[in-house]
Amino acid sequence: MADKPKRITDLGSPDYNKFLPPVIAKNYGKWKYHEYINKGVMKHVSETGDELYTVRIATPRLVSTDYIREMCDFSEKYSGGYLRWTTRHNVEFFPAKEQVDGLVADLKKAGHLVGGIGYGISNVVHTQGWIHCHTPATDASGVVKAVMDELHEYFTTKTLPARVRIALACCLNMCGAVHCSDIAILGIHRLPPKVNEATLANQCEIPTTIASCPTGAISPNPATKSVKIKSERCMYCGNCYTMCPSLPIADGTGDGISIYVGGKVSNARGPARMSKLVIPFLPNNPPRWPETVKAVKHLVEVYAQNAKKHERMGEWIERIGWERFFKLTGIPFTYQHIDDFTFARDTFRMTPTFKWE
Amino acid sequence: MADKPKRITDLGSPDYNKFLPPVIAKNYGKWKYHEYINKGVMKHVSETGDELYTVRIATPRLVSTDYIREMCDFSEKYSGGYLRWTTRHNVEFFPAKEQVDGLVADLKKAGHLVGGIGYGISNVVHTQGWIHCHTPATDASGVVKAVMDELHEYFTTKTLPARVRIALACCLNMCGAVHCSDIAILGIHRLPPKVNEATLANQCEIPTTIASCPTGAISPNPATKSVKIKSERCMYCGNCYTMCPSLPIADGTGDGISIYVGGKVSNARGPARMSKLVIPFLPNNPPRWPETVKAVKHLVEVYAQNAKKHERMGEWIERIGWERFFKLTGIPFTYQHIDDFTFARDTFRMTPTFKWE
Amino acid sequence: MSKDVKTPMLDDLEKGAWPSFVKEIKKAAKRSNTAHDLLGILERSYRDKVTHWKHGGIVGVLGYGGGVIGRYCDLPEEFPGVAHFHTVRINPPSGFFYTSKAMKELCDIWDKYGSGLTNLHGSTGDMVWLGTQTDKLEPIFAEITAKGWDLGGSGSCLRTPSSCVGMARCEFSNIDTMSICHTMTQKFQDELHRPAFPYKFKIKVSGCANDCTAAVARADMSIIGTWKDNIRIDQAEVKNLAKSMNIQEEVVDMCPTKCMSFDGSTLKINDKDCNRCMHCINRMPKALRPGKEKGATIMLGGKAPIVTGALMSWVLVPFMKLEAPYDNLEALIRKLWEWWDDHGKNRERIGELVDRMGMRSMLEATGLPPVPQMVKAPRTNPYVFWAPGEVK
Amino acid sequence: MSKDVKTPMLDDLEKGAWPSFVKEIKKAAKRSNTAHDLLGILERSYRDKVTHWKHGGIVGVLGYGGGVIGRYCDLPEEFPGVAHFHTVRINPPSGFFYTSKAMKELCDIWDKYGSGLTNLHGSTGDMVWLGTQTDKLEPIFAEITAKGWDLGGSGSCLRTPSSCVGMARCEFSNIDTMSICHTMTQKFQDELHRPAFPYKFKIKVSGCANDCTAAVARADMSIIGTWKDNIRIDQAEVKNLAKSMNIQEEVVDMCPTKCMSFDGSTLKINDKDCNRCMHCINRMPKALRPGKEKGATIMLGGKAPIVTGALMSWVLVPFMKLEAPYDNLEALIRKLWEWWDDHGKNRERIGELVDRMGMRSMLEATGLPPVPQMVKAPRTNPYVFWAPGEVK
Ligand code: SRM
Ligand code: SRM
Ligand code: SRM
Ligand code: SRM
Ligand code: SF4
Ligand code: SF4
Ligand code: SF4
Ligand code: SF4
Ligand code: SF4
Ligand code: SF4
Ligand code: SF4
Ligand code: SF4
Repeated sequence: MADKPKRITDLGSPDYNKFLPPVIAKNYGKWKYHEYINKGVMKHVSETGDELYTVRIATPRLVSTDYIREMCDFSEKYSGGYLRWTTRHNVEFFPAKEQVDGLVADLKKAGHLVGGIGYGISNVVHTQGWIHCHTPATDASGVVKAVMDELHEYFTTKTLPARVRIALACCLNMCGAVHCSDIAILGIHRLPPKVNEATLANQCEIPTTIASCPTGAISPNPATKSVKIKSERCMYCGNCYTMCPSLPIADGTGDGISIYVGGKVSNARGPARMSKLVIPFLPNNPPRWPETVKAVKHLVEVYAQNAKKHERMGEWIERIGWERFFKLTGIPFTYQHIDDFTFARDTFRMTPTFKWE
Repeated sequence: MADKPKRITDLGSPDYNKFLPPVIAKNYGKWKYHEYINKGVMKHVSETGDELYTVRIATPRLVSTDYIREMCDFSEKYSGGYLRWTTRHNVEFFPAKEQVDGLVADLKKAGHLVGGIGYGISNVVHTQGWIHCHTPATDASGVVKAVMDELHEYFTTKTLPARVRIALACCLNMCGAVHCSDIAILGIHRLPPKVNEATLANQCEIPTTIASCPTGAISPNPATKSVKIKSERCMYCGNCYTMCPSLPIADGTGDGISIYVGGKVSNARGPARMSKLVIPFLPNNPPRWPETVKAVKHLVEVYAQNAKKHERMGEWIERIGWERFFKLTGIPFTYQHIDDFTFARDTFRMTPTFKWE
Repeated sequence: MSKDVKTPMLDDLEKGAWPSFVKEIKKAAKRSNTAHDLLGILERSYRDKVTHWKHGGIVGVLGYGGGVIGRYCDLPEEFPGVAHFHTVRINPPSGFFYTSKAMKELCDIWDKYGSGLTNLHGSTGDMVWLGTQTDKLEPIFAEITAKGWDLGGSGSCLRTPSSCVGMARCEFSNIDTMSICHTMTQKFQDELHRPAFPYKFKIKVSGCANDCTAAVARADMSIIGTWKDNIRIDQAEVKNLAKSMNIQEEVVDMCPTKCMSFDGSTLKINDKDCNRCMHCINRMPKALRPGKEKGATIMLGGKAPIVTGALMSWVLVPFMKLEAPYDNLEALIRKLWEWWDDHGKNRERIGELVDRMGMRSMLEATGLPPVPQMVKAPRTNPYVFWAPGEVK
Repeated sequence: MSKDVKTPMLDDLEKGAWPSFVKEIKKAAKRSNTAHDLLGILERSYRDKVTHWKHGGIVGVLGYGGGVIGRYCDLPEEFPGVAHFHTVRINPPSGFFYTSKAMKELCDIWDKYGSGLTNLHGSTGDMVWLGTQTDKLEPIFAEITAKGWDLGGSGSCLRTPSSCVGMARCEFSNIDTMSICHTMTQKFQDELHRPAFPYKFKIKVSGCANDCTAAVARADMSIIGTWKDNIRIDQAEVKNLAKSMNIQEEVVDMCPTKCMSFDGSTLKINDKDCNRCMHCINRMPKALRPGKEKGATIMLGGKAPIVTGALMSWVLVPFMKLEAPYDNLEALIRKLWEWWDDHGKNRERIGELVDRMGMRSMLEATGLPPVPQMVKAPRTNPYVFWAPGEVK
């Protein structure tokens, strides 16, 4: 034991200072303003007069080391060997002014999408789906790819009245900021978990399992040393399955996608707010989820046609009213839209002032 | 039995048509517009060209038959024997144009307050208090009298940026629209009920008593065939006392008044909204409740100085922000102001945008 | 009459400009022992800072389950005049119009059997006769019914409905509030007098969104008049008003939907965007009037805070034509009661039941379609329920 | 390498303009059996419309309780390459800046021990290495630590903190977001690696109210830069910008507090009324800059909906000066954790605990005063609690 090399632990994150391009290190905290050159290029100007160019491209988030090496090569050629990832999974390079055009051209030649800056659609924040997780109700990367194949021009060239942030989560755990997105694509189950009575006693702690249910749908089943689920109480949240593998909830027919809109995170003009349900269910239809792609595109287009400049999707809807939103989009209003969970009462319209449509 | 005269039942309300002054019966549904002559007189004009004058006076709501007879006499002299009560306990007469001045003069001479129309303070909606109810935490009529002795000029002559509706309820049952008033005066208890173990088993059904508690503070006490109250859970709502007389909650020291502001009922400009707590406690100090009178007057005056025209108290506060309201009024912000009941989360400020004060 | 009591604190409340309830009690006390002892016991409350009324018992008139609130004091020896101090609720005429003749008749009855003190009106809208004894109840009932009056509601029943003055005196009214109030009162006499609901149920009717009867705040069923077509504008009157008021600031800028514009002479309204809040009409009654296609928004659930927190009524039916005899409204109310009866717990108001069970159950039972007007916004949480047939 | 599988559905996702994750998997599959079988099992999921991953088991490295998510497939015979398919979370540098040298070193390690597939980055901000086996974990750990890297968080612990780019590239930043993020990560190494909390705890740092790291939506502790003094205005630049944009419409009219005015040449701000929403500065970065008295608003409670519904963080400390080494921030966080530890149930986020127990308990424990900035508005319900000493 004494001979073993000391195990290094608790290093934490490496010091970011050693990864900063020199112009950034020098002008750290001194930036004065920025200008958008186009949807893929922006310039920051420092109090010192120094300029910083940023070129941004989209990534599929799920990348191979080959991809990373390719990015590294670009950075070495055009960006002093420095590169950065954004909080929405895009890659950024920092070319000198005279390198910008060359870099952009090279990136495009290699098939990359330069863009994502300013008013449009940036990369989609998303999750694991069928790639790695045990609780998804839909895939993540595949749906995102299908949607963005249709909308990619809003990344590269087309603009919108304001930013439209799209996010996807493959189950109600909502990894990512899905609940505060302009358009949220959310995987949902619609059938209660099945109880695997054979394995439950072994795999799960019954009291914890019962406690995990927000609606109290689970009760003990002493006869089988297992549990019972009152299906009319179940809201398919999957929390019991997280706690107990013997309660699988995934189901080819029951599972699919729901769409929420109007959330945002920034506080510009008005506070951050949550996304609201607009399409309760669309089927899982791999590999291209055409119903979902169509729905998202339609939402973006109706927004683009109707919103005022600088108005995020939620701000636009609040200005025109949800009754008008349903009319304009042609989406039917159903029982599912009406909240019936714990805090539902706050969503009831306690005033006779509204629009007819 | 057969000889007994038939008992008349289920008459319901008498037909209002027989109580309508002729000009009203004739112009029913044909009114075109109204004009305020002054704070106690208004005129309605009909499509037929007919005019209707209304003269309004304040009442103490709790009145003797002598008072009613006096009103009847006025109505016979000036209003064709017709009179009306408003939804806020004021009396209205309908004199012909040439009778208006005489009526007003006569009313004033008899000591009545002519007013209550337009922007100011109308009568106070209130409840029974120590006059008739078994659950009050304060008196009703006495507090109202003390407050309005101080503010009566806002009824008769002085105007305000908009209507200020004051209401009082003597306990959390809130008889009246207290929870949606510009200024709500609310009687509160601050000590848990005492358990009268001697009488409880006889007077109360234990399961119903336990179920009546919104916070689950009550549990059975089998030893005494009575109940126990977890005082740290009790919010002094008094609901258990409503169900069970052996749980008296009134207490000379614990009881007093709290003040809520910013509610309204009309939907003009913005939806109806609830009043919010601003002064958690003021002592019961009969007969004139000076602390309460001072507080209400102060609130009205700060509002009068700061609000814009047509801006109700709640609209004004929402425009300037609650942080500014507490600063302007000098009222300290305490733990009590922060909601900690079931729907509290909706009141938390989920944005970093606010004013420093 | 019981021994003379000193009431220094109450006496103080005879002073001041505002009308004094103490003066009123003293007037009645000249004739009524009950009123006299009320003074005494009230002064005692002022000293002790607690009420001296005990939990009421069940008292009433034959065949009725409500209309009387039993009340007893806890110092009957000292104040025998208020040993019993029951209140009687009399159903007022819709709109609170009276003739002096009718009023005086009522006063005669009350002076004969009670304290001579009343609330005009109680918060629900009843004439509240304060202070009588159990044995006087049947005589009172016989005399008032003989004069065409009846008791109002109390207990777990339909409470006395009430309305704003509406078409009788208000140019804004989009519905005949008094007629609706009266008609519902008459249709539901059984439900009003014989408590058989899970809890109380209140109906209030206002002719427009100004809601002068505070229906949204304090009625389980709030009926609010509105219109479907365009606000009627008299442009000549607009020009006229422009001389005496700042139309841009006071009206156009304050419109919540920003659907108005004013160029200094003509006022334009984009009625499709108007939410009929009433502000502009309130400010310019001579120039603006509600449209002509009139009806009501039917709202459900308003109530005080006990026990889960106050509710204001919310939209149930965005627009309903309301024409006598209002059978459509009656049918809807009956369906709601049936659903509430089936599911409501004891002391659970209908709004709380919706809150507990979700809107869907109630909508399915009443056959009303879900519409966006029912909610401020769709749900944010993903806990969406699917009925068995819906998943395929 | 397992038998060759057909992946017609996935192949379809190689087409189209948007970068294709299938192409990425295929690149990795050329070298890695794990990546290859991932294609197979994913195609199977596309056919079956369900996941083929089972509940994870607890795997990890010595002395750490987190940083690795165990994962096993339910078809190990068919797809042995993904029988084990654990992910390793690597703590990234604050701000996500890298050098190509460092990145390539990491790629070398990953190619040696794993699938060669990663998420850059995971939603929390870790580098997520997708797909390795239990026996590779210690070697991976040894190699990354040798190069100066460490694991990120998973389980009931502090999760890997993250921040926006802040002062490194953004003129709006009021705090040194990257430094704060890095310093907290370093201070709380034990809490990050050894799960001992009731549940997960996330910290995110944004330099201004634009919140480019979505802190308010997805961090238990959200640190948002702001300023106390006045917005700095360059009036010459305002005049300049007036030529290319409609300042009145795009800025003044959209200010939520209506505290701006523009007369066509000079822009005025009533800074007392400004709530620092950033809109005007966003629109006119050349002309407007945040003030100079900088610090942060500390907010608490953000999280996803499981199980009582999503929360966004709310104001805990309206303004805190934040200067290295941020001991004030550290002390506050430690006090919050202590209170959470004392009262939190298993799997109860700190925001949910506040929601359950009320703000008071937390404020008393941390010594923070109640201030109006914590709430949108004071309570409407009358269910007010009084501590024993307060009633006298
Ligand atoms: C007589 C009465 C109806 C009745 O059936 O008895 C009535 C009558 C009128 N109301 Fe009202 N309101 C009456 C109670 C109410 C109430 C209910 C209450 O106070 O409990 C409200 C809701 C209060 C609230 O929002 O909290 C109410 C909110 C309004 C409004 C909206 C005010 C606002 O801007 O928020 C208007 C319009 C206006 O003032 O411009 C209005 C306007 C009017 C008009 C001008 C309507 C008309 O054209 O005739 C009437 C004369 C107003 C006046 O007195 O200044 N009336 N009005 C009630 C008189 C009560 C009293 O004695 O003071
Ligand atoms: C007399 C009156 C107050 C007044 O001075 O005007 C009154 C008096 C009582 N109310 Fe009320 N309520 C009166 C109008 C109201 C209103 C206002 C309204 O109807 O517009 C409300 C608020 C609206 C609502 O219904 O929610 C109201 C909400 C309550 C509540 C709380 C109900 C809730 O669900 O939150 C209770 C408690 C209860 O029912 O146990 C209550 C209970 C009571 C009781 C019966 C006391 C009790 O705990 O059993 C009071 C009898 C007092 C007495 O001995 O005279 N009273 N009560 C009002 C009825 C007079 C009338 O018929 O005209
Ligand atoms: C990998 C990642 C998704 C991704 O593709 O990026 C992820 C994956 C999982 N998350 Fe997450 N979460 C990830 C970021 C998030 C975020 C976003 C964030 O941190 O900014 C959230 C929302 C914010 C929050 O924390 O509330 C999030 C909210 C959840 C929840 C719901 C927690 C709640 O209180 O509502 C769960 C459920 C749980 O903890 O049991 C969960 C649980 C899980 C589990 C562990 C599944 C489970 O039920 O045990 C997933 C493992 C999947 C796998 O096998 O790879 N994950 N999870 C993200 C972490 C990568 C990283 O370290 O960078
Ligand atoms: C690079 C990045 C920060 C980072 O640390 O990685 C960033 C960078 C900038 N953001 Fe951001 N934002 C970044 C994520 C975000 C996010 C978080 C997210 O999307 O998950 C938000 C909140 C989104 C939301 O509200 O839902 C965000 C909301 C903003 C806003 C407010 C937009 C609004 O009006 O609502 C601004 C200001 C603006 O656009 O005028 C802004 C402005 C900016 C500026 C202009 C700041 C500056 O002066 O440098 C930067 C360039 C903007 C651009 O890309 O158009 N940034 N920005 C992130 C780029 C993500 C990407 O690849 O697309
Ligand atoms: S959202 Fe759900 S299914 Fe998707 S990665 Fe997170 S926990 Fe897994
Ligand atoms: S899925 Fe959710 S609601 Fe349904 S039984 Fe499981 S924990 Fe309960
Ligand atoms: S508010 Fe309370 S105390 Fe006052 S009358 Fe109503 S029930 Fe009685
Ligand atoms: S007063 Fe209210 S909270 Fe207190 S024990 Fe009684 S019912 Fe419960
Ligand atoms: S509610 Fe409307 S219709 Fe009724 S009195 Fe008030 S203003 Fe007139
Ligand atoms: S009624 Fe209200 S919303 Fe409609 S135009 Fe008038 S002010 Fe605007
Ligand atoms: S949050 Fe503010 S400081 Fe940080 S990158 Fe975004 S705009 Fe800049
Ligand atoms: S930061 Fe926002 S609130 Fe402040 S002046 Fe600018 S736009 Fe107005």
